Amino acid sequence: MSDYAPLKFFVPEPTGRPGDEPDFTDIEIPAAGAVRRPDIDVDPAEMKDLARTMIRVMNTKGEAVGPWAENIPDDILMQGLKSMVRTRAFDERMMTLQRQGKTSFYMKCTGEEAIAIGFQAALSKGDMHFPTYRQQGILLSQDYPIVDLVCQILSNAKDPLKGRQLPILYSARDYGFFTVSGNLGTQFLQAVGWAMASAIKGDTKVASAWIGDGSTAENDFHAALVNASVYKPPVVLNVVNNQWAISSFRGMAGGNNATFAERAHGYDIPALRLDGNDFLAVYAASQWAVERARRGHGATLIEWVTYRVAPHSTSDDPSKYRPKEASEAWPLGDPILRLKNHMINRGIWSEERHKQAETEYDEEIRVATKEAESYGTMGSGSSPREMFECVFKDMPRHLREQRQKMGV
Amino acid sequence: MSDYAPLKFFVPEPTGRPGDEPDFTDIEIPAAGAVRRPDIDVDPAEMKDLARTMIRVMNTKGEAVGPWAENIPDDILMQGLKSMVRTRAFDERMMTLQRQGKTSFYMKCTGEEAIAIGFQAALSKGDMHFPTYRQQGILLSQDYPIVDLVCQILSNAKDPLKGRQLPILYSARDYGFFTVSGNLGTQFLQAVGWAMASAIKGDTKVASAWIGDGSTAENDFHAALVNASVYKPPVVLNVVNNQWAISSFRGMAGGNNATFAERAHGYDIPALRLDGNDFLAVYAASQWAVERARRGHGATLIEWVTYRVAPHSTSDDPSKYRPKEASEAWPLGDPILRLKNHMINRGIWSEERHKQAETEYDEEIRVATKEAESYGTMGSGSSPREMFECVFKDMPRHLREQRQKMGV
Amino acid sequence: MPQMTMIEAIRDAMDVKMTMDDNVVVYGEDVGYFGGVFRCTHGLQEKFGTSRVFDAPISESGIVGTAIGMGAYGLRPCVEIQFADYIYPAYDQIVSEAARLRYRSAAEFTSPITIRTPCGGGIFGGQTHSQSPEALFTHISGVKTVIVSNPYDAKGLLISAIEDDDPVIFFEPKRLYNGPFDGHHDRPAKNWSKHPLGEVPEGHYTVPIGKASTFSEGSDVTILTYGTMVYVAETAKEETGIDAEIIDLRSLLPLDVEAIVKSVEKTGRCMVLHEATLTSGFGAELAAQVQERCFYHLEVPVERVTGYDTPYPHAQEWDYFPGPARVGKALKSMMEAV
Amino acid sequence: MPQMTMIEAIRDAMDVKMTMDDNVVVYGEDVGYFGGVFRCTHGLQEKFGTSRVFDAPISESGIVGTAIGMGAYGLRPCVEIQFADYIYPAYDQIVSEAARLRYRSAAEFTSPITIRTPCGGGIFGGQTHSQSPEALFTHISGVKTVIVSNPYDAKGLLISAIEDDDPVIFFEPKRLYNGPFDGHHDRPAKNWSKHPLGEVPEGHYTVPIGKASTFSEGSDVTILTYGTMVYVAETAKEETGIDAEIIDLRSLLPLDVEAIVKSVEKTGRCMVLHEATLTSGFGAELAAQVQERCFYHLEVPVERVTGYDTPYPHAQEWDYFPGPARVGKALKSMMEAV
Ligand SMILES: Cc1ncc(C[n+]2csc(CCOP(=O)(O)OP(=O)(O)O)c2C)c(N)n1
Ligand SMILES: Cc1ncc(C[n+]2csc(CCOP(=O)(O)OP(=O)(O)O)c2C)c(N)n1
Ligand SMILES: [Mg+2]
Ligand SMILES: [Mg+2]
Repeated sequence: MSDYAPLKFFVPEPTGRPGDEPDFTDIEIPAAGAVRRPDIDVDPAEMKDLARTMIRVMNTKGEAVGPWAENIPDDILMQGLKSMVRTRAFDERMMTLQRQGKTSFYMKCTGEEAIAIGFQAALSKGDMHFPTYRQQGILLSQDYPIVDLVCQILSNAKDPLKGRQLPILYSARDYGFFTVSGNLGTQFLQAVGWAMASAIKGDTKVASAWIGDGSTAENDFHAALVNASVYKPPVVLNVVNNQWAISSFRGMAGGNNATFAERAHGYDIPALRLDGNDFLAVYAASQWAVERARRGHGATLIEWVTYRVAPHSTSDDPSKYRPKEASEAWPLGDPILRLKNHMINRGIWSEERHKQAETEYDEEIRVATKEAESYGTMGSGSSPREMFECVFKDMPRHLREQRQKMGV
Repeated sequence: MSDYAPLKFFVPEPTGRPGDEPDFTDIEIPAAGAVRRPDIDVDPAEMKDLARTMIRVMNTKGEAVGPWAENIPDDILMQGLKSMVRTRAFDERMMTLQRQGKTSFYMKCTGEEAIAIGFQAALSKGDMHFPTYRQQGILLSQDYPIVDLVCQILSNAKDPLKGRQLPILYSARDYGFFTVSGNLGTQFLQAVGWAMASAIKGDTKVASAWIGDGSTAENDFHAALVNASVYKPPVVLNVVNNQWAISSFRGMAGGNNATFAERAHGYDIPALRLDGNDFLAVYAASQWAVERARRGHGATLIEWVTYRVAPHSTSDDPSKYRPKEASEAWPLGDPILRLKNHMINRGIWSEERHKQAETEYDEEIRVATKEAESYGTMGSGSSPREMFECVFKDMPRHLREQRQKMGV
Repeated sequence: MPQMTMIEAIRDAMDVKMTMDDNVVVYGEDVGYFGGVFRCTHGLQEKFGTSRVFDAPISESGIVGTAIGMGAYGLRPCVEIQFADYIYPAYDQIVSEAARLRYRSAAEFTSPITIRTPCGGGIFGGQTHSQSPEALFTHISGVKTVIVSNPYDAKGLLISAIEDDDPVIFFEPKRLYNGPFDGHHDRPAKNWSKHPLGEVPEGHYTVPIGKASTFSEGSDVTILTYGTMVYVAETAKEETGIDAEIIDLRSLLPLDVEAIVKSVEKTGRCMVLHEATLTSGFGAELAAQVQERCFYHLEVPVERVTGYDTPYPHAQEWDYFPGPARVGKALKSMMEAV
Repeated sequence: MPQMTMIEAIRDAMDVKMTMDDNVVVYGEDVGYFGGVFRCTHGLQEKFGTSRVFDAPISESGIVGTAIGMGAYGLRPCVEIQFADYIYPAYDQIVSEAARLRYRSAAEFTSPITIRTPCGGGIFGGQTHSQSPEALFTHISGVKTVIVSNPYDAKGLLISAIEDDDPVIFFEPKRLYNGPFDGHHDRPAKNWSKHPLGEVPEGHYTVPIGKASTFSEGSDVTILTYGTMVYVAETAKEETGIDAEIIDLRSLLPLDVEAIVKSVEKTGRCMVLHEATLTSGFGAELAAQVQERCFYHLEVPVERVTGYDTPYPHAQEWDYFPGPARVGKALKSMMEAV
């Protein structure tokens, strides 16, 4: 036995820390158009290769190439680009609000806009997202009122959630947007249950589950996959791999040598892995998976490879744990710039129109924010009475007593 | 949209129910010796094929063939066969005790004896099992006193666990046998933690985690794999796929189209899949994985394919949910018979010696049981004082008060 | 009126609701083809098909988490956790999700789910088949907690739970499944076949959540209790001759404060009796409320008789179980005090 | 003596223990390189290396489950759950495993683990960054529950917790990390730099688990409280002029019954004050025990002042929080009663 060397404890480390040069050489990036597109009813066992590669559509010249490039209508692109610009403008404005002390908290999705927005474009009315806090693009690419969003963030008198919930944990049933939980992973599983219900009722609605790379470590990730494996419900399981979970890099969730997409295979669930900053790829893959689900072929897991350009939240400072220039060095680029170039290339967009759009959304959001602020900021305007409502459908005696005692 | 057919809810069903003929045609069984044996330091990515096949060593003629057949010493086989016979005799006797009303509960491992016993043979002093309730073979293949086992089962005055724990949920630290939990899956994760500690301390001890096919659905299975993936501790993750979890077949855990071994790949953990009724294969694969762990190459997941011949427990009646003749039809046969044949073939065993061994162990267990019964049965002989001990190291005031009030 | 065991009454409640409402689905470990380890769902899969009654993977979090999703879709899942001792893996989904959906979404999404689970000891099941974790749910704002003691209530309350638009944790004391249990394990078991509370109407009826029932009237002392302990209290009452008023709370949250106050004001003495461990058990809440609300009526302190603060032991089960002797002794000392 | 914040004191406790004992390891989400979202482990990885201080995957069950395995091996893990609101996924490992190992193995295996977690509100964190789930652990036989209110105690009790051979849940009211909080959120924040309880000795010392401290003597009424509420009680005392005796329980289980009884017998009045929701909160246990043990000394019922039975709201935080006004009002009505 003495011939065995003492064991060593292994703790994975990212490729760089503050002071280091950003290093993304470990991210393998196949050429755009290189990855095949199987039929939607393919056996999961026949598409395992799609979990280790990266589906990409836009090449460096801004052209759309390969089998995933087919049939993407112009208006989807137009709407997609505008929504991304609008989302980024919204994020910027909300950061300002936070710095002005009008809200306590905000989280940006900078650099990841293509994913939620591209996916949403592939869904239909009646489908349901179970989003995390970084899918504001789902609402911002629909006609959800900006004023309502801001009121929620300000927790004011017109907050649709009555001041009860932390900023950005929206709920918007009519927009297919499930109430966001502050607890990681729980909703990934609930989406599977929702999809099971759709199948039980013989409907054709599809659920879309969302989780971050770090949160795949949570136990309910497994419960979601087990149930999706067993009952084959119409759900798309989206893993947004933005490389970071607060200060922990993807390797802390076991995503260093295996991909998150590969997790699906052990459950007989097919998986796709995507360049999440390539709007065309996002839309095409989303459509594929949604169609597969709606046609009764069950769940697909999609790993969206992207980068969390922003700090985790307004409470975070990434310069404490990752190389300073990391987000600029990120090899998949900026989803807005890339789609913009493609559309200019395609002849349906221009630098001027882009500037216009930016100005337009800045202005729209400025006006809406102003209106929202007039209903109160930082929790002001909310009613203490609301605190006791909606714990149950009918207020039980003990809550009535407590409210009475409080005198509201 | 109306072109979509209503979704259907899928619920997996086993190949047969009571009244049906047993049907195991879905179990693919490669020839003995057909599967390659990689080096222990192989990259997990280079051995993915080993998770979909079945490593087997004994062919139908009882010969040991192929790369996994090398270097298995006679005394390991001898000790293995005897331990299996002893374990089966023990199980039979305990069933009788239960029928006689001397214990409330028992669980047999009939048909699965080779797994725990073969694996134990590959471990060293100081290593630690985190077993489920079906690995009694670990203790019965060592010199753990039979009387103590029976006293635990009878919850009597000499029960080493002082009557506090349900029958068969043994604890035997000196035998590398962690206290068995009644809660499924929890210990699979603890084993990983124990192995992390071994690496943190720079020791060379290996942990062996155990879980059933059905229990792989539990959330902590995932937590175990995530932590094993991230920290690469010296642990072997054993999944005993005996096809059933009480009345639910393996498909209810998502093990119908994917194998349980394949779960490991998404975590960059190598996996082996085994004929669990082939003692030679069990021993060889266990050695491989234990050596890999002890040499610092991290975790291996092993799926042991076997069949739960017995009812789930003394409270269960499998004729209510599976074909009557299923266990006889099980295509991997009986581990004891198979090893016996091989050893006779090898010239180190005979029918007579086998009979002798059976008689000897029957008698040994009969005598031990008799002795154990003299210390009490069905909980009798245990002291109410013991109830208050070991909640904490030092009894806090409130428990002293409660004990006092009780008057013991 | 048909006479039913508690198992049959529970099954019948699900049968009635499934027949009335397509949105009711039933699932859990071994619940489908086999009909549940306690047989509570026996025959339901055959009757309603595998889309409405089915087995679940062994994942308590999975069971509750999918139920929450289904509930949000519009179904009314009634799921089984095989033993209450195994509900903890689902605790996060219950506490952080089921209990919160309505609140955090301003009622856009709700959790009309029922979680049935067998609880309690007295079956020689050891620490993992005997627990009574009800108190752990009463501390959570947004779930209701019910615990039944007889076939009539079991059916009526389970129907109420399934119809409730909020999540209900529904505890079934397994020791009562086949008969009332007087607390003397060494006497022959009784069954429900001749018990008045074993008479269960056919079809639909409800017992409201939030209303206690006076199991036995009396004037000397009030015993607040529920589940198995109702019958133990009755035995102690008989054995001591102390004229106890036994209140079967049935619903712990919401709690029937009126019934409690009325009885304690009448008797001036109050015992709280449950099988769960003492510290921070639901008895603590009851004692706290009784002294808050009835302080000037109390002649002696509220007395708690409960399981001890240890895991549920196996061999020492009947030492642990707060049986008639322990209850009787406490009753006597309460009557003697002052 | 050095003056420390609670964060520094907690860090120092780990530093001292890691220096003394190779078996102490520290891990949790963001705990390693980054030093924790509240900076409680800042600098420890650099000092002790990645084998003893490291990040964990985002899996609370994983953190506690691996700690149990390490504890069984012989280590003394001190792990962090980032917010108490996220402890529920680990609840099964705590309740069914950590709390039970010693009992079910007849002490062959034990769980000498410490689980640190920031709790409580007052930071505008909404329902998932504000909870006080301490009561849920006090009902579990086999774990100790500690909640600290100042740097001196935090260091001494954390050292005791790490040295304890049984599992300890160690709650750190995050509102107190940087200073005592008088309950008036609209006044300038205080810090620990001049507070006597911010004086923290260097090196090793312990504060025993199971002993309360009398935060402020008084004769009119006893306030049993802990964590953030200690300072709120003090503010209310000052503002009302009522001579309250404020007892900082520090350890909920085991509980310092002597200190409680002694004070209540002296004052004849008792308020229980905590931030957690009312029903089945730890205040219920306290009220139950006080009336059991001090019934004949009580002049008025034990009064509970607590958070309301709702999820912790975001905008209405200061309506929810049991601040000095609410405490003062209750104190006055307790003094006026009878
Ligand atoms: C159960 C739970 N544990 C911990 C947290 C604290 N927390 C909030 S976000 C976060 C990181 C999540 O990272 P990832 O899943 O990668 O998502 P991303 O922020 O990158 O979008 C953590 C640890 C939480 N909200 N819930
Ligand atoms: C957390 C938990 N849930 C449910 C149970 C009840 N239960 C005991 S054994 C069992 C089946 C386990 O099947 P499997 O994992 O395949 O192991 P096997 O019995 O086949 O060895 C179930 C559901 C339990 N003990 N713990
Ligand atoms: Mg991330
Ligand atoms: Mg099994």
